Amino acid sequence: MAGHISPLRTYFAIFGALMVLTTITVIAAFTNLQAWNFPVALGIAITKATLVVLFFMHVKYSSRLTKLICGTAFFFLLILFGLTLSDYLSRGWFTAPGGTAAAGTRVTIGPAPQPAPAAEGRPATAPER
Amino acid sequence: MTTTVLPRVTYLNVRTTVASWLLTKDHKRIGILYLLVVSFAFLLGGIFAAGVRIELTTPEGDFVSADTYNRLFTMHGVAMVFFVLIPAVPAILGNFAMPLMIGARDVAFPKINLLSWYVFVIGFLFTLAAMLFGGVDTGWTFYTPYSSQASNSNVLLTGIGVFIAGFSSILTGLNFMVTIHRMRAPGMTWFRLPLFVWALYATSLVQILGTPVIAITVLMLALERALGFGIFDPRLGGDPVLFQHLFWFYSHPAVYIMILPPMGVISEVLACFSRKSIFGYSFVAFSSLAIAVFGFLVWAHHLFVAGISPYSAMVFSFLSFAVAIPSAVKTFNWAATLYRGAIWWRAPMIWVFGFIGLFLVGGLTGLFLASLGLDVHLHDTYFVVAHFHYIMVGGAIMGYFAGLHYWWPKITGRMYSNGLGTLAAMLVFVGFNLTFFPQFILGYLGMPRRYHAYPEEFQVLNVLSSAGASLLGIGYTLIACYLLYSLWKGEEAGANPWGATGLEWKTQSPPLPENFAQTPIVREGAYEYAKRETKVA
Amino acid sequence: MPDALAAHAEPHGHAHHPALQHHFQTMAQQQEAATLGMWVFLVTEVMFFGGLLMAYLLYRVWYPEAWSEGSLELDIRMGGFNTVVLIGSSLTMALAVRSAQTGAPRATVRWLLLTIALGLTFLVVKFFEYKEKYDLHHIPGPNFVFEGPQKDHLQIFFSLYFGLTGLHALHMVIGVSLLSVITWMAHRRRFSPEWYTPVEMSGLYWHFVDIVWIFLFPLLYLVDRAHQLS
Amino acid sequence: MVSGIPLFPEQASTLAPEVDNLYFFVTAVTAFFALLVVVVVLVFAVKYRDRTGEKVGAPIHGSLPLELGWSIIPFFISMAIFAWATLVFFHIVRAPDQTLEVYSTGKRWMWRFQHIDGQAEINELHVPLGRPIRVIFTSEDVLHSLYMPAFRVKADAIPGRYSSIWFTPTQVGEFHLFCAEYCGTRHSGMIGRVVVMEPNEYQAWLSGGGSGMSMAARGEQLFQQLGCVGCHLPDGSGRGPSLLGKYGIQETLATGATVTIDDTYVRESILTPQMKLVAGYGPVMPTFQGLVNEQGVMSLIEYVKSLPRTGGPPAAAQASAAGAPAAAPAQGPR
Ligand code: HEA
Ligand code: HEA
Ligand code: HEC
Ligand code: CUA
Ligand SMILES: [Cu+2]
Repeated sequence: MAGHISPLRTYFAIFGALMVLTTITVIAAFTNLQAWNFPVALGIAITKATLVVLFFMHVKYSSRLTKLICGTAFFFLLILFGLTLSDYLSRGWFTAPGGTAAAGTRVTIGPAPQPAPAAEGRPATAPER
Repeated sequence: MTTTVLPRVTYLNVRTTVASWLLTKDHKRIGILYLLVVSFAFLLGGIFAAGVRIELTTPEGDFVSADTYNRLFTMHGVAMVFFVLIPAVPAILGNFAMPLMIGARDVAFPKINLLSWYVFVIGFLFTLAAMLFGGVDTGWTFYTPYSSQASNSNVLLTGIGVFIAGFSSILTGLNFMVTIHRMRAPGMTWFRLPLFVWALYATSLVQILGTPVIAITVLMLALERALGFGIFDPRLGGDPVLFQHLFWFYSHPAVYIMILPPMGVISEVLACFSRKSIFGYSFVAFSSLAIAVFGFLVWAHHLFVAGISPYSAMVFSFLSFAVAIPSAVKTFNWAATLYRGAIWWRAPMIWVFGFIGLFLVGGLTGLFLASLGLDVHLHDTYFVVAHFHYIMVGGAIMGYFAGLHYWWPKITGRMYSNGLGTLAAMLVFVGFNLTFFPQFILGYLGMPRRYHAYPEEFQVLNVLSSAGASLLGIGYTLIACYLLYSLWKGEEAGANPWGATGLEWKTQSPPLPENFAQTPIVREGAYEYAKRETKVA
Repeated sequence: MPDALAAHAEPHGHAHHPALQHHFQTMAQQQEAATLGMWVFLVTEVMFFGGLLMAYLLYRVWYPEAWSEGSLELDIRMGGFNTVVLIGSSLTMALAVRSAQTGAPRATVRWLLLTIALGLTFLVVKFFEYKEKYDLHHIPGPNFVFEGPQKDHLQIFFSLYFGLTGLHALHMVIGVSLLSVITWMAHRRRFSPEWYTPVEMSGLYWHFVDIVWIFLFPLLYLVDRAHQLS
Repeated sequence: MVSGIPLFPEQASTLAPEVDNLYFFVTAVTAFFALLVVVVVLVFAVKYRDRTGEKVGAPIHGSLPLELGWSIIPFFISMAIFAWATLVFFHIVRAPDQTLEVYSTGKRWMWRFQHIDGQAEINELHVPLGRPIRVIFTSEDVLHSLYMPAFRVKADAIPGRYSSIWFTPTQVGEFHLFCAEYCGTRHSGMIGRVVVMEPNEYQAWLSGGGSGMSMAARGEQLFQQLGCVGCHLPDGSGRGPSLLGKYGIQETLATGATVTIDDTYVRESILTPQMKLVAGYGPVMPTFQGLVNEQGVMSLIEYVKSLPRTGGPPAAAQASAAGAPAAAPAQGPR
């Protein structure tokens, strides 16, 4: 059975790189990068994951099919996130003349926190679990 | 080539103990195991449907109480969707026929195949338990916060059942995908594959990518209901609509899990009984893949009035129209296949004709619902109910029966009565239209779905619908009768009673335990009828 | 298919590997099927976590304050330590596979045992983290306690924290059990350079679990620490 | 057809004909395709029937032009449907500027409607003919959906936020009002009627019943009772910002983001005030959760809406535009 055999060096190098990246991501988290904290953290995580996938999981040396499958997983995950957020992030755009949102739209988007209030002082709505 | 005497050793009689069935790793036997459970679920779902239709013959809610009614349609939907239609074609017919069709000795992971049946049964048992201990009343869609906070029925138990059954679907999909990739006989290239196999491949893609999401969603719902997590709880600032997004991310593609395999069946049967290659083979093959992939882009068309952003609604509406195109391609190719064929009107073919007519109506009314301006009015009315029954009962169930009638001689080695098969198909067709066509009118009139009682002016149409349902019930019962009868008194079918191409017809009926005496080598495409004299055994 | 001639395909011809199952033609076919199956399974796992991550993403966008507050409640030292442990276990796992490939059963067993040990370490640390949350009544539900205006949103944060890490921990538990079986098999010298598929498959699984944590750590522990400090 | 079987719903709003025209168009298009395929299939099936089962069909494998044709033509046709349907949809969701507003809450299993002039009704909604009406609603428990088939409008009621529908009735009479989102046991009982009246009858009806206090007035009363008035001084010198003329404008938050002050925002400000702080103010406003119910919140919103841009007493709600008896003129905060 002919699987690819990587030299030991590769494994230790990748491990080293992962450790370095972990350190960087912690440092980055404690540094104020304005809006960039989240993208940076995510970018580093993606890099780390890619290293693991390519070298520890041998995808670099695997068939096109295996590569395709990895890509597929990522692609459909993006569809799930992207299209769902297309709803949430565009809810604020729609404002009827007169300044009021219609058709059940939430009003704001972006960095603003979005509390959804819950009225307690309402009659008889105790959930019957 | 053909044997007229029932073969000595078949997969059915190599071993006959109960244990040999319950521990079998033979894909053909597992197909039959599925057949048993799914038929039972269908009967159950049908009984619930009968309850629904009886209640709706009168405007007042006088046959059952409102709570019972809500449980009836919920359990009807749950049984029919998760335990009938999702497994019906892939797990019964796919399991039986697909390895034969690609010339394999079995699926890639026979133990996992058996495991997935057990998982399915366990899921079903949980759901059955939920039904026995009082049922569920959330609708098959389990919308929060009703399901997480308000309902006092067995949501948890049903949720667990659906969760578990989901894994069965995932495992089947995984198994089929690997099988199709790795187990094809020598010479069986991708473009020589029968279209049913293509359809199953596309289906397994959806099962693999979609089903895990419903599993986790149901899990979140369970955590919320049982432990008070707050992910969808509006009182904490959670968004109940998020549940709908996640639910439909799976459940819309799931409707393609339900329709793609029957579409594959249609391609097989149509080619066989027109004695022709399918028109535009590669277009039909790729349209399956296109449906599977684009099917993931349209889910929020179930949420047009649920409070999503109108701009997002616009995108999803657009994509919903786009996903109709591959279905259109398939339909037109089927019609074109008949052109200059030698069309042999046997029972399976009659089911195919029924499928085409009803799927067409169902699919085209999907366009009404995908139209934003119309969906505001039509959403959650009987128009939607009619739409999906046209596709799921008229389309998918008809397709399933087409396939069952087509492969029945291969599965059992026996023929059923062609006349009764034709009659049943026609009964079901007529009964079906009588049941569900009035519901389009009701829907446009504005009758909301999931209504236990309704305003009086809707009664006449509802009575028509209930009348049709009884006809439908008779039709289905008839099938059960003559198929069961054939087991016992049916003529011997021979290896290839339809004169079909395809490897599954090359081996004896019922097939050998190991499928083929020798591994077949494939030298040509799937539907090369023209090259040979068809001989009917 | 009229010309579906019988292949030669002497399936049970010459001696073949004892691990070859009867429905496969060759070891290569069986091996490829297993690898493909494992990858496809990992795809389903990705989508499985995907649902929870979607919820995470939405509420992070909606409730950034609650998210940074919740993140501060988590113990970054334990989380960081666990990250190192888990990445280390990925390394030992990779080395175990390599030993199996090169036909070094003793080394295989050693690396596998080390991997299991690291996995268990992770779980123990996780246990203490959970215990701390339990003591602080940070378990979502009716008994959830948190002071401050963001209480409700923090409950959502903790729901997702427990959902994500709990599911991850469950995968770890499954992984450790899987590795125990593999170790035992390796100990019995069941693997050889011709056939080490189970080692490789559990390796893939283990690395996947590691990757999940690679994302969970920054997503849960490192939200916005900087802004809160200032 | 047999008389007595309704086949088509009444058209009772300006939106109804729009929706129906679209419906006829889509019906025509789809009927064309359905017939086309059915006829083709039947003709071929009969014409090429082979009773023996022993012949073979012609060796035809496909045709690229045909494939392209029947993918592209349906695509463009469906794009036409899409475009038209989207236009109609935006008419349905985008309310015109001057609407008569009615507030509503759904809860299992009834609809409560609150007119800004103070009348409240249950499972019945009275509206005048020919005026654009906007119903703003929410749910107190689970999802519901407010559906008036004769007007072709529907929207889900979602706990924790406001949805709205609008319509201009074009026909006097009584029409169905349904709950269209499954909500439990008496979902099918959560129905009622919309009564469209001639404007003068509507006036008479308005003055006939009710508490006699407009929503804005009731809101003002609450504003006093709950002590809002102590902080929200009209000149902005209080601990909270002045609310005069605030409704409908953009507000900058402490986080730097901006929000439009609308129904949902005001509601959030009352129930979870700490969540979104106005720039320049501390988190001092207490929550009024539990102290004021859904109707109260709606009244307060209506009151905030009625506050004029400049000092002076607020214009007596939009109700006067309906020719309604002027609501007890609500006073601005002292
Ligand atoms: C097997 C199941 C199945 C299938 C295949 C489909 C297929 C389609 N469905 Fe359906 N649908 C359901 C099952 C299914 N649906 C169910 C169960 C629900 C309700 C769930 C619930 O709420 O309980 C539902 C609900 C539903 C809705 C939401 C309605 C609402 O709740 O408001 C919408 C909206 O867009 C929709 C659209 C479509 C479309 C566009 C297709 C398309 O894929 C159809 C494509 C087919 C064709 C178009 C026909 C063939 C084409 C031609 C002959 C050529 C001519 C074509 C053109 C001119 C474009 N469906
Ligand atoms: C595969 C899916 C499927 C199938 C096959 C059916 C089949 C039928 N359905 Fe169902 N239906 C749904 C899926 C399906 N339905 C879903 C998803 C919903 C939505 C639920 C919800 O709102 O949550 C729904 C809802 C629904 C409603 C709306 C309820 C409401 O909103 O209030 C109605 C009303 O008429 C209805 C009727 C019927 C009828 C008359 C049949 C008939 O076709 C049934 C006929 C069958 C029989 C009568 C069984 C008899 C069969 C035998 C005796 C043969 C035995 C065979 C063997 C043993 C081999 N269904
Ligand atoms: C203790 C003082 C206090 C009381 C009492 C109070 N508020 Fe406030 N209110 C504030 C402060 C301070 C702000 C600005 C900071 C914020 O948004 O919370 C504010 C903000 C608001 C806003 C948002 C205004 C804008 O410009 O965005 C509204 C609307 C509002 N309050 C309504 C009310 C209502 C209605 C009541 C009574 C039910 C009330 N307030 C009671 C102090 C108070
Ligand atoms: Cu309220 Cu249905
Ligand atoms: Cu859909």
